[in-house]
Amino acid sequence: MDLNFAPEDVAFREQVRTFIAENYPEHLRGKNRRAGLEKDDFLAWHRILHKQGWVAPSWPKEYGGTGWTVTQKYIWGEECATAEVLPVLPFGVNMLGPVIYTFASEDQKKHYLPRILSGEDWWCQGYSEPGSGSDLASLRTKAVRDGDHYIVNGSKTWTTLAQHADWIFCLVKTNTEVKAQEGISFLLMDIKTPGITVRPIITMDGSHEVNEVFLEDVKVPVENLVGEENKGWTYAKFLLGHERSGIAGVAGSKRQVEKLKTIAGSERSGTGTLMEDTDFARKVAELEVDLLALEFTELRTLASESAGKGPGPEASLLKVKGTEVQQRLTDMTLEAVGYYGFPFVNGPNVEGSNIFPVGPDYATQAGPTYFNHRKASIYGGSNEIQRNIMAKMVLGL
Amino acid sequence: MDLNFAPEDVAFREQVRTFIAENYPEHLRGKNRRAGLEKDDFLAWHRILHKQGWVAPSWPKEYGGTGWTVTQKYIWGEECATAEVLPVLPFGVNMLGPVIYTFASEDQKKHYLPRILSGEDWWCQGYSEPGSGSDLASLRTKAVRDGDHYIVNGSKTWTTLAQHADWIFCLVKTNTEVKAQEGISFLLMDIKTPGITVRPIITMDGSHEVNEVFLEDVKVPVENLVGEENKGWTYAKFLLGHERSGIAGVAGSKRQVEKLKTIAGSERSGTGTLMEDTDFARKVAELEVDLLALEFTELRTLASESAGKGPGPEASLLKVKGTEVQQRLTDMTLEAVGYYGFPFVNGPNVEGSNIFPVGPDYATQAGPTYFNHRKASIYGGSNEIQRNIMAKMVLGL
Amino acid sequence: MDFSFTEEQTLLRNTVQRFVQDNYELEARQKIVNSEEGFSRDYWQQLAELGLFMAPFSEELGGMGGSQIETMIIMEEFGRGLVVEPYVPTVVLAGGLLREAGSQAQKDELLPSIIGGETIFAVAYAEPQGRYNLADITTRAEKDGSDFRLNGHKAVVLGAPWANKLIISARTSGGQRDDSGITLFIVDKNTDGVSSRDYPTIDGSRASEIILENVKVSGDAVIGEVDDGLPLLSKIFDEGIAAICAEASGAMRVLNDTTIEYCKTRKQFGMPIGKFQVLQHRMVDMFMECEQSVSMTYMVNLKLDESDVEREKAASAAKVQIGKSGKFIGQNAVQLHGGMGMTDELNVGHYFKRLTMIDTQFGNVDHHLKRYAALDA
Amino acid sequence: MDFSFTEEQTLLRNTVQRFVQDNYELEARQKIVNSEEGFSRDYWQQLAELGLFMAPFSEELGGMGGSQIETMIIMEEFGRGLVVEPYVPTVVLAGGLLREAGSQAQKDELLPSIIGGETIFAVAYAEPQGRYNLADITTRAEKDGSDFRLNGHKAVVLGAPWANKLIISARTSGGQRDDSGITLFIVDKNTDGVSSRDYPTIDGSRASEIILENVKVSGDAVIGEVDDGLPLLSKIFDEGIAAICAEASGAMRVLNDTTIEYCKTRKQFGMPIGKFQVLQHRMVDMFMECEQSVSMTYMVNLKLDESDVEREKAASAAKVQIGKSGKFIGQNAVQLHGGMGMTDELNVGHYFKRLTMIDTQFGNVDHHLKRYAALDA
Repeated sequence: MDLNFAPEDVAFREQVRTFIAENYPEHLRGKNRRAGLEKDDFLAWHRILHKQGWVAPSWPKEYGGTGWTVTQKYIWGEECATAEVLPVLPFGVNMLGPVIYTFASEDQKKHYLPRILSGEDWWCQGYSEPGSGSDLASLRTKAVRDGDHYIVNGSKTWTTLAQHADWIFCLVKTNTEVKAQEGISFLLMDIKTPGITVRPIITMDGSHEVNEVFLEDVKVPVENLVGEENKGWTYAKFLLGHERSGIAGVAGSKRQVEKLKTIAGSERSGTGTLMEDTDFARKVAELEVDLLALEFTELRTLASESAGKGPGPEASLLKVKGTEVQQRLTDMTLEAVGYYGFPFVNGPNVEGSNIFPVGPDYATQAGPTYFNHRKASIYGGSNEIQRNIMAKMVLGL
Repeated sequence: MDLNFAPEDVAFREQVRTFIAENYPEHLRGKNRRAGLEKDDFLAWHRILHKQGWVAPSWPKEYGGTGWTVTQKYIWGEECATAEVLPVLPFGVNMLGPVIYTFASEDQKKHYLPRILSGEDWWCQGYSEPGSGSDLASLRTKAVRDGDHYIVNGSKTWTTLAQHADWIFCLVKTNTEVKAQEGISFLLMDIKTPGITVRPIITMDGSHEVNEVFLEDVKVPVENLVGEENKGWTYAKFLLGHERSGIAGVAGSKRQVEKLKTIAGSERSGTGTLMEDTDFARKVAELEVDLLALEFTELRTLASESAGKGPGPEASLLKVKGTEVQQRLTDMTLEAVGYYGFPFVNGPNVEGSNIFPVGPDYATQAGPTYFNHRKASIYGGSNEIQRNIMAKMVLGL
Repeated sequence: MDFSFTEEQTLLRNTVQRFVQDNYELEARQKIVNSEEGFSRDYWQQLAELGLFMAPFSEELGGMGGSQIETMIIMEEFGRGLVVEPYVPTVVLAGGLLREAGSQAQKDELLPSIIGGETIFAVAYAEPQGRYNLADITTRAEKDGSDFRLNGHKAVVLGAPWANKLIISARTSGGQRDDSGITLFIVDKNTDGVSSRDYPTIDGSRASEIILENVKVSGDAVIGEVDDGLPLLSKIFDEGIAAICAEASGAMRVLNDTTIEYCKTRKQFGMPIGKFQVLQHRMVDMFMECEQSVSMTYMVNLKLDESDVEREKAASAAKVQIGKSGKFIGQNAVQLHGGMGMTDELNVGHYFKRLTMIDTQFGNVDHHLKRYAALDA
Repeated sequence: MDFSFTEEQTLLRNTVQRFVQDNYELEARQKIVNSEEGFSRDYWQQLAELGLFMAPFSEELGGMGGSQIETMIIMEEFGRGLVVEPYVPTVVLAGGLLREAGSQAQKDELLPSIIGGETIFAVAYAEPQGRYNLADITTRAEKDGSDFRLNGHKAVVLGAPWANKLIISARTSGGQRDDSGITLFIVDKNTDGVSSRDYPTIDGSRASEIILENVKVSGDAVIGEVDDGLPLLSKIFDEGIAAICAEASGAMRVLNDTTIEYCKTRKQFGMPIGKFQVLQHRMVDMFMECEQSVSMTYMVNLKLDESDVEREKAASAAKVQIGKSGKFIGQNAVQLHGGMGMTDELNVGHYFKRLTMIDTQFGNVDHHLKRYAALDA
């Protein structure tokens, strides 16, 4: 047992840290997804990483991956979170990519993978439907074969950033006669295909991150089918189980703890600062303790991954505890800013925007961020579902 | 809406307070059930109350009740808890009594009720069995009719204070052909009947409060059947639903809060007392707030009872919140005494016993009391069962 | 000991209930919230005509002889509808200050116009540095003949964009956090030197930063005694707490009902999600939190006229309960609604946001736990 | 970055595991606990012979070249078996103090007899007034020629009834809570003036109140420097914390396994109670608490040789985690076992009681949260 990183890993950390410092676009520093970004803002860092060959660390080297070790990937994730870079959008790189290189035809691989890497195609995910949230297999969007095409009808929801997307990958029902999981196929669609409309969903923080996507008699060429017809559920499950690393968000939360402490150090409480308030300091300490435990749990998972054991259902633990910490952080940040959490300054409501904030800069986003983060325990398999998984898969109940 | 008690209720409170002060036996003051009491200690107050006619406030006046209003009964409960009198044992007065005067024959009423009131018969409860805890209806003790007798075989467990009992009332299976609830009967047995043996169960606090009762070919006269054969489940449910008042234990918990504050005021922490420690003070305040809410929830229930609405499934709320508060109190008391919670001085381990305590007097029982109170969320319908009840009966889920 | 309502009180509740049902369905509410002004002057006038603003005042003050219980009833129903109109700042806070300590002239002039719906008040007590401490005041009021000159910055003044009159706490003597030396002034919002930056709040209401530059105020505008405003402000604050506790109780009930209803109909894995035991127990916990909050709401509203210490303890205890329960119920209502709970399209998020703000309004859980512990020591 | 164990460490674990399995089944354990002496001298000797007491010491000290990781392994397994023999006071605390600051003569005399199982130590750091503050010392040690005279009352000295030697913290200078002025003495338990009141503890161990009346101790008995015992004690304390964190992890694993097993077999309402979703999620939460505790146990044991601040933060963080998790797991293991969990007949209650005591031992959650926050500021 040893806590120290190997010298080559230390050198690697130095290398990526320098790279980020020197290459991350100045105008994006400190911004997050909800900062009213343009499409090009989202892609700027993606393109830089593509040039460097670092856009898809999780991919096999032959398809354009980095060939990094588990530890290196972990370090990369940590450094990105610490530097608060906008993460590369996961829909193409982390979700679709692995499905393509694992299950798709050679032609599809040749066509789609490079375009994902370069950022030429912006993908979005068509999984959830209004009627099927946690129960994904109960979907109702239908694709009916008609010559060289499928005719698709239905709707998808919670489609993140679909407003910028070029393509959407969808789960569709191609056989309604068999039980839920068996009649599902995995289909790729150009989002400009007639019959596809994207309707914004405004969430309670006032932001437009997600959408509903309506599919009305959409004609999709059969060559856009990935793998075999009616085998889509296998690919979907593969995708959901894939690339859980970083799911705990430890490095990001550590960064947020520092920010919270800075805020609490500036806020007054009585004759001192809020950080000097014993109640608040205690809550911060409790949070740090939980985060430290989570960090070491993640490191233990990492160690067993390095030893060749794939990430098992223990990943659910990282998701649950990780999101709980993230949510508490937004909660405590809102608490820290006091009455200045009330103002809701609309528009591209961010630090550094041209709208003059009410109260301190750091207070502007406290409320919306708190509201927005309620999704963390809902999306990606709600925390209740994660507990079901652990009960079954880990505890054998 | 008005928080003040009516003048007649104020006078009543004065009357009962004086009565308790003047009549409660000196040698029992401050003692609780686990204080190594003799049978006569348990009965001393019962006998005094019997003389006064106050032993069974919940009974109808015709059978020996007090005729008090709901508010008066509440005041009585409060005053008893505040004075920390040993409660009258509930098995005869609160459990069996109402079943007898509601369902039993005139002969049975005439025979049993006065003996309960006088304390001549000490009753214990034969409900739970080793195999059936929360699932009471799944009991397996059988009674087979044989002429003028039932022959009873089986066993009962968690039988509180059976070591002192003269009689036991039991649920037994008289018909095994029908579904669980339908073949149950309610039987009274003299505990000295051959075939009945009582085995002590020592709980983790080292005390002997509960027992297992074995029934081997026990001959019980048919006249000891209450009500109709195979209708016992009805009586059992009636009993469980009856007399929930005081279930929240508010007055007792208030008394314990005062004690806790006294302890924390004596304990040192740094340069001050533990009560001056902000963390501890905060926890005490949180507890007091929860208790205050519970008190007013109970008062609201009381008001609707006074208005003629029986105590509904909301009683489950009082049980859950009440026991949670009680458990937290024992937890914080143990925390307050620090290292002096470690010593375990066996025997009649109480304040005032002749064993010299290690550390402060008030520390002696902190550990055992904490351990013992874990039962509060298990017995009387576990808090999980109470939540099931509320989900079904109150929320309609 | 009596927890029942009088016939008049039940009538009052029915009146408010009907108003809210008829006029404050989510779509209508959002239309008001997103309008230029952010509230409805028309509704405000209707509420006045329904007699709601006179309900808590004694008959000699032109009211209906009611008390805080009437306010509690009104606020519960407002909470059920997420009503944004400024009843609390105008009727509860300003009305309460005038009732407690207004001069006869002030009462004669202002109470009828509050009751009639003509005057809207906002009360400016907070300052950027002060957090929840009412005594942490740097705004100065300097004597200028028989007048005062006010300078300072009052922060997050709820309802100020709608108000024509402000009540401002300012320091007439003493140091920054001294209890004495604080005076309350009635200031016309259009007085020279009063400027404001108005903005929406996260729960769909409006507030302002108020900047006072050499604002001239007559000595007649002082409420109560010079230098002695704090105890007064403190009492009215507790009445404000009692009012928003009632509002929160109403909001929690709706959230719980909505969530139960949703879980009964929403199906996943072939059955209503309300059949899953974990969600059932969650809703039971939400139910218990709500009941405890209602109890505490009754408690505080019944104890407002007790001694200062008893009143303050009651207010802090209730605020702690409401803060915790509101957060628990709000967060879980969103969670149980899943993705739908995150959208602006259902009412869930709106109730959650209002409950979130109530947790902070008049001081949060930590503040009131500390206050309670200090009073209790 | 490496979380794997060496082959030797795995062998060590197997050895301890086998000993515990063969000798420490609940009935056997209770027989030991309820015996006159309350522990087994025979087992103690066996443990010595298995080499457990030499495991954490370097080769030059007569050990096997191990470190705190070896102690961690041993304590995890002891935790699984609820072993009561005084490994922590003797090997971890006393052994650690000698290793860190013992004179050559002390090391030569005492370490072999610790390793061989002949000498049992107890460390008397607590006093009735001091709570968890190691510096809150009123026991005085006054210079008397080259000797010292000790007077005072040391409280709740764990394992003292079994010890032949004590290590005592006493004040040689300074005021009651001063950091400097504390000196550590090795005292033979049968020295004139040492008296003790022995008693069982709630978790089945033994402890004593130690009264010192004019106890004469030679200057050679001082560990480290006069007046400078606190930093030393503080470091060894953190090692003690690391050790009982491992013990707690072992105990939690057993409690979780036992509970899961029980819920799979115990039937109510026609099915195993482990099928009820609420209980499933409870056990998942218990599982997560246990995993987090194991992680923190690794963390603290790996950080014991870092700077004082880092070590102290690590120890406090781990102790907070173990305290909370132990309480959660212990309480819920009892709850899920229902009535059976309340009895002394199953192992559940015994683990719960040990975890309860661990929460307090070396300072409780509140104490360590405060210490962490102070170090972190």
